[in-house]
Amino acid sequence: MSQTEKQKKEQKAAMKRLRQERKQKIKDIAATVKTQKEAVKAIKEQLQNHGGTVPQIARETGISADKVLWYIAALKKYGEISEAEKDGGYFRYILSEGSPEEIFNGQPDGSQDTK
Amino acid sequence: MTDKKTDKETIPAKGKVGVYICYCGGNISDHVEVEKVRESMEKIPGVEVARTDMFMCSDPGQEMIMQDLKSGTVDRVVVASCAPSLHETTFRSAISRAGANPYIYEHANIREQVSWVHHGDQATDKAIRLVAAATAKAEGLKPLEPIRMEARQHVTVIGGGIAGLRTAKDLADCGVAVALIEKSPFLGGQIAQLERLAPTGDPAADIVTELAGEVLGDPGITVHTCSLVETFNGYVGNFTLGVKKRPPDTDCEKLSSLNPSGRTPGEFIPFKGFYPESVAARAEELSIETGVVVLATGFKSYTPRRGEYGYAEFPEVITLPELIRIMAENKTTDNCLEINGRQVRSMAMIHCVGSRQIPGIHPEDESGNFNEYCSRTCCSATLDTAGTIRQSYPGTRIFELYRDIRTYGRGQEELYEQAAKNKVVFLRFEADESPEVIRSNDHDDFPLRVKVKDVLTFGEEVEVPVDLVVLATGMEPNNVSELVDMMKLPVGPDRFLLEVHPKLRPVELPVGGILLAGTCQAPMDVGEACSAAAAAAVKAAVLLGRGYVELDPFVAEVDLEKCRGTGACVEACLNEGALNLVEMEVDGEMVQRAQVTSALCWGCGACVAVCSENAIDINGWTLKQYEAMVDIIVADEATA
Amino acid sequence: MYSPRDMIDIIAANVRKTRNPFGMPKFLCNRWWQDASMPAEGDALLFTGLMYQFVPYIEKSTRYLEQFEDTPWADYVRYAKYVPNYLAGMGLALLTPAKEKKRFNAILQNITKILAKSKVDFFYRSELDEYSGILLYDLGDQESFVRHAEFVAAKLKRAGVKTLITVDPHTTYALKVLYPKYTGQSFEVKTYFELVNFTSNNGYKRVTLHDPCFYGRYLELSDVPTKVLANLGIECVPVRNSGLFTSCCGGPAESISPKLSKEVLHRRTEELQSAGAPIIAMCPICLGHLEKSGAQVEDLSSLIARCAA
Amino acid sequence: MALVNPNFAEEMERFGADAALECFNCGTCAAICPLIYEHFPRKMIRYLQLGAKDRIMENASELWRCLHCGLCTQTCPREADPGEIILGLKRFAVANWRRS
Amino acid sequence: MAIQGKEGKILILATETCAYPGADSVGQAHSSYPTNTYILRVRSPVMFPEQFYLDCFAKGISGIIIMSCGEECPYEGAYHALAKRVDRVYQLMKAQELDIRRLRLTAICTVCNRAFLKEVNQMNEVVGELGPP
Amino acid sequence: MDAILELDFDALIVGGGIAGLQAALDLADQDYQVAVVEKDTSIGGKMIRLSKVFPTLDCSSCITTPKMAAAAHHENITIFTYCDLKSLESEGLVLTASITQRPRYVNPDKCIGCRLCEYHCPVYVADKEEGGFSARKAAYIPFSNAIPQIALIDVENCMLCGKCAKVCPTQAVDYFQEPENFTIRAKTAVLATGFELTPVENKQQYGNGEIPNVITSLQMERLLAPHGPYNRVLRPSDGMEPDAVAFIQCAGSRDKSMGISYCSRVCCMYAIKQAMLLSGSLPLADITVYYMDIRAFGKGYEQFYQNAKAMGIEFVKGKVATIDAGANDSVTLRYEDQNGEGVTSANHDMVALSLGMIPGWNPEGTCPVSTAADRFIQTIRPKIAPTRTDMEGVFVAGAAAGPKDIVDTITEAGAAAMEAAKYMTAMETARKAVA
Repeated sequence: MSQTEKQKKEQKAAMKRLRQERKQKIKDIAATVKTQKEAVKAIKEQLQNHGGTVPQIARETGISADKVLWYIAALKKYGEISEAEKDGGYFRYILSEGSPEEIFNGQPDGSQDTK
Repeated sequence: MTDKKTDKETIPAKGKVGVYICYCGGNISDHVEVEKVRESMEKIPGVEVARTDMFMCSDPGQEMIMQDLKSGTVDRVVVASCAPSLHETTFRSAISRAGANPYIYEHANIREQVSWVHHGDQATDKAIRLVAAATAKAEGLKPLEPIRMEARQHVTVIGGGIAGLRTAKDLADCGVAVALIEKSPFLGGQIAQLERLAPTGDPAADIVTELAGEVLGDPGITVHTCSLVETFNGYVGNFTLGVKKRPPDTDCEKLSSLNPSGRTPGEFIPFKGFYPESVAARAEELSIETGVVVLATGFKSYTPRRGEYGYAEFPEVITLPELIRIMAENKTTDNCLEINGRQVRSMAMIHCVGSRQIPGIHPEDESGNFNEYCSRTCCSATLDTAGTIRQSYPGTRIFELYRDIRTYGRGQEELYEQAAKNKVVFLRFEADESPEVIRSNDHDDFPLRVKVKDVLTFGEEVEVPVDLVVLATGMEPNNVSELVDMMKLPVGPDRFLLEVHPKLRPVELPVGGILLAGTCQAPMDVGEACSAAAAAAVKAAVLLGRGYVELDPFVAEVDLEKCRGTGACVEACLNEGALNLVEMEVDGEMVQRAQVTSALCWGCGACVAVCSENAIDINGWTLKQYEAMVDIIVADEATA
Repeated sequence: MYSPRDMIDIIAANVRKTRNPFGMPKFLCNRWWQDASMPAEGDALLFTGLMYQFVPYIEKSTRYLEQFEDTPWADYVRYAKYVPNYLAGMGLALLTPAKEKKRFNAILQNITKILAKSKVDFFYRSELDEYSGILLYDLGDQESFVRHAEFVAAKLKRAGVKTLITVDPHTTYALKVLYPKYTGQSFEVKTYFELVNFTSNNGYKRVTLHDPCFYGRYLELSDVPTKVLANLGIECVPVRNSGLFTSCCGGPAESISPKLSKEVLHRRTEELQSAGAPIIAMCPICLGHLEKSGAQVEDLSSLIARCAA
Repeated sequence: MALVNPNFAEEMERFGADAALECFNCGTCAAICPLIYEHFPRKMIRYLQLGAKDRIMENASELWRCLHCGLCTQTCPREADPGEIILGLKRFAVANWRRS
Repeated sequence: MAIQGKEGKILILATETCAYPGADSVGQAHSSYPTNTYILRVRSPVMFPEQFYLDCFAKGISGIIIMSCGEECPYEGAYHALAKRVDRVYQLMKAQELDIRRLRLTAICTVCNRAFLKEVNQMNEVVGELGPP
Repeated sequence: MDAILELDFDALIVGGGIAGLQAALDLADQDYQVAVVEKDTSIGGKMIRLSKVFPTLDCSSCITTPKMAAAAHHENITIFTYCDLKSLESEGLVLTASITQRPRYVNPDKCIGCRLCEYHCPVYVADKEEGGFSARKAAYIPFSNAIPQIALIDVENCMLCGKCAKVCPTQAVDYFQEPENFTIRAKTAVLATGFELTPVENKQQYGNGEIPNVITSLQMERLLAPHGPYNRVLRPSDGMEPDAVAFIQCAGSRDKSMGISYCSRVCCMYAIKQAMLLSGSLPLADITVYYMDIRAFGKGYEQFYQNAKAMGIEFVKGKVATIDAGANDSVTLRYEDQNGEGVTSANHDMVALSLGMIPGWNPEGTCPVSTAADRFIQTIRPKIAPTRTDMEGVFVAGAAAGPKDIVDTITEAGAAAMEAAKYMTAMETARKAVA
């Protein structure tokens, strides 16, 4: 038991060292992630009620249209957004029904090992 | 579930099924209540055990299955996990390692097709039904063995051109015995009609001499010139070819004019080919037992119609192959090229003659055919010839009339550029506005004029005064209709032989054991033909390498007790020869019954659908199994 | 469009007679050096090729030509060679405002300041400073060009000149590339900005460089001014077409078709202005021409000279 | 159009335009030319390739549209040096006029 | 929350070379579709006789989608034989007064996610409209 | 330092694209032991990234995955992905390859491809597999049909938050992985190192890749793929469904001004194919192909081209000289209309550059095999034995020896396998003769 605890401790210390080594990079990425989270939140808020097209969302959120499309493509890939009907030359996007929140937030249940 | 019970009675080997359900570390278990699935499976009669694991594909997971097999607890296995494409082979090989037959296995896909697309109770319900259905199918599984057929370590190559020679030599180098059958008295095929190969400039004679020499020097290769295949029987690994050996009359004439007695076997005769052996005085017939047949029947050069660009009307209009030959036979050191005794101060070369024909624009040939394809090699050949002429005979001006210059290959764009540097003038025409070759006025200095609406000159009509017009003729497949009928070869709309799939199986024909090499398949240059020939050789080597051919066991099987010999299945069969009616004795009576030739059966099931007696089925994928699965799907209770 | 044949004849005749394309005596147009004090002996000859000096006259004559292009009057231009006072020579010289001449003279004076600040051992002698003949070459009058070039090259050789410092791209190209090819005489040719050898940081923060075709493409020199300016703390904003792919300003077309040249000018100025920084020219033709668009344009030498101060 | 004259291209070498036949008529020079004028300069190059001397002389004035900016030569995918060909044609035209 | 399937079960016969991996691709993209869909892997749907389809409807299957390889079928001639058979099934369905929209022949490739979903949703609408057979 | 792992095989295949896989299969089926070394995270090469293939228009994934799976499951084939070839040299009759396994930061033996790490990773990164049009995570599985389906962590974009390690059901995440070197010894090798697209930066007049809605041909493939970034064709600047799309041929070939004088052989056909697919998904859109010569030379290609014309796709003869940004995110082209009035411009909503091929690998400093002036690997007998290089026992297949379409690549891969098999047979015969 103490052996594994010791390993855990060592592991933690090694992780700390690694984080220290990459400090600057981690800082930069964290800043990017913050922007991304804000953008995703803004886009999703726009979609919350009635959905919208890329130019509409870009106008409302102030995020450039190409970036909005990029986030939508990504969120669509992870099942959070779906495409709705066409509106002029553009498609509208809406939040997915039954957005697979659990996939993203749920923890895998590792306790059910039945062997 | 009464239906299922009846089914069971008809299946002799009643299975003891083991069901193994995977959590996939939450991937499945987050949406499907795996334990509930297990409980449901345990209730199904015939299911001996149902177990779960965090990762069934892991070593402990596989070990669990193997233990149950080894202990005799189960003799059918169902794994419910991810898509079969990922782990079906994993579990089959685990079953083999446990000493069981790998085909007693059925896979239920509850990740990609359940937990990743459905959520909540319904996901679990669907998983239960799918696993139960797989179980129902598994009960009907029986052990299968791959179909193994002895294969003769022998390949027959039909065609002694560059592709045939390449295939023969490659296979011989791998230790496979080869018979090479060539209908003419010469080896080398169409390359013998060339002087040099574009764009490398290799002398054609050297290439033929080198490869033919290697082939003739190889004790593993038997060369039969003046030979034609007359009969064909058998299937992959076991073909029999009847070959008749005698030069056709025209060849006999050609030969005598060459004075064969004065020729040494092993000599290259320009514009004829490599002359390997003296020709037998009288006809001989032989039978060749072979495992694989490679077709390398090549192409022939397009012959322009009378009047096409003035061909056969004006003596000053010739084809590119004719020009090459005349140039080779009359080498001069003059400032101007000389053709048939006339100085050529100016010549036009017209591209795409007999290629890229468009219905409605170009006339069809007497059999109603169009050559809609691009012949691939003529652009380079024309540019190369033009370059050679401009360098050897600077007094000869050259005009090339083209639709698109297609110097696609390595070193070919350089040929185009070199021709331009050598001051060849290019004119471009549209398909529907082909150039016209006309006789000049009497007082004109040049005998012919070529009139063309030149796209490069803003559609203006341009006239080129010339002493000679050369037509860059394309390729047409050799007439192999006899082989096509005999061997049931598929032919494409372009009349070349048609491969199974240009990318998945580019040198194979649907007829097992028959391969394609070179220009019988499509226009190719020498390098490409050699590549295709080597690719055909490697496929032959793979087929024969083990001494036997192993095929999937998923083929049709006839239940002779039910078969009434109606022949409906034979009619429905998509691969001719795979199903036949044969005479056999049943209860002392001679009757007709269907018989499957496993080597030829694709296992598609076209026969299954048409048998009114349900007497034929596909091993591993029977109709009854599907019916059993449907029963489970429609049942009121998932596991009723 | 004017008949090129007539224009060539006028220009060739002018060069033959006066050694410059406008047919005016050199003492009239080349006067900038009189106010500058420069050594008459040294390592390298400052060779202006008179291009900056010509610009005010070109501008003047173009304005006349513009009025007549595509009018029946255009035909009269062919008689210009017989009426030297109208569009060429003395008349043109007198018609051109002194203010303009002064401005272009200042550019040359700035260049001498830059050379001095860079401690370049140079000298100037007005009698050795000749027109290069480049226009004849561009117009295809090869015969007249070679004849003139041989005259200039011989003169320089006689004076023992080995190294030339040039101030404009056309003269640079002529002396560096064409003279060796067509007269057999070679000189070491450097443009003045290749010799800038000081740093500073009191210029504009950002500028838009217009690469002249000869510097950008023919002589592949466009990275030199960029580096010089960087050393002076000035950033050059990227232009869509620059360096090897720079766009012509339309200036050289003025003598043939002022209309055409305006069209080209308009497009190029839009491209340069889109960056939003002041435009810097480094060729007298470009400078004179770009200014006509109404954009703010300054000669590279003025910018560098200001930094040198 | 009259008959082609294959000798013209060689005649032109005297005026310094020896790469005209290397042009494969892609049209880059015409489209990149700052003058944006019909088919210029490819049209002139094409006439040279075919030896349409009269066409060139008829339209000779057009040659002086060329500003000698060199962009066509820089971007020519075949390195056929269109700028130099036009300059050569200018020289040819000037020589022709002088002779007449 | 999963998308609720309308009443009635849909049987999907998916070829092992094209449509079955195509359905897996939909799974990989986590695109939900109704649960009333039962995908059976087949080598070639040409093996099913006319009666099979009729039996399925008789047993209570509300809709059948045959997801084939179309012209890319690895068995030369099978697709055409299949298409002919489906025509005959339509005739028989009409005779039994079964709405022929309950049976659909289509081609789905290994990455045809959108086409797959479209087919499933369309059949669901049909089945929803028609009710059990 | 541990002793470097040494592995023995009969044949080494460098590159796990379609050429490498076909050569590997053709050798493995003859019972040779084959190693495939692939630099990427998945095998399948460029082909698995395509939408459909010409001229049959069958789905690229559908014909690539069977070969990928066959190779991955073959008992005689061992695949090494995410590996760099450091050197390949011959010592006597043995070829020795030094290889570095780049760290995936995920233990491949433990990873089960469940993608939980990907779902939980908080960092979005532009997904180059989707032409940058969509995002993946910093912990991710390369793409849906990748083989192997094993996750990796992109350290350049990882902030070591530890989420992936926490959710991984098999404890496969290992932030401390280091590159590992190992050696493969083989009797013969096939170089199947493929191609890359001509960089867009090579042609300044085409905007250096900075003009919105000017995309590369591989990006167009992704837009057309049914499982692509938008699942349909939209223009990337704002998601509009384009009404006018142009293809610019020879955007990276036959152009000495950009240093590539050769024809890239596939661009005409892939552009025609893309145009056809586009017109299928956007039937009302105007589609234009700007070209110099249409090189539809292969089997069925010319007919394919004529079909495209018949479908209403417009073919304009002339090389586009410049590309610029137009109004409202459109793209403006300038070209000489050779049949019309001359120089003109055209506006399109989206423009695809039909880029050419450049070699995917430069052997210099790694392997003493020669390259030709075009920088592709030199073949010494291009006519009679097209896959032979000047290094004994080393053969070349596919685009590594010059631009090539898929059909020719697969055929040539078979030919290279044949040469390799012959070489090994000869070695064996010689060995027996000595013994």
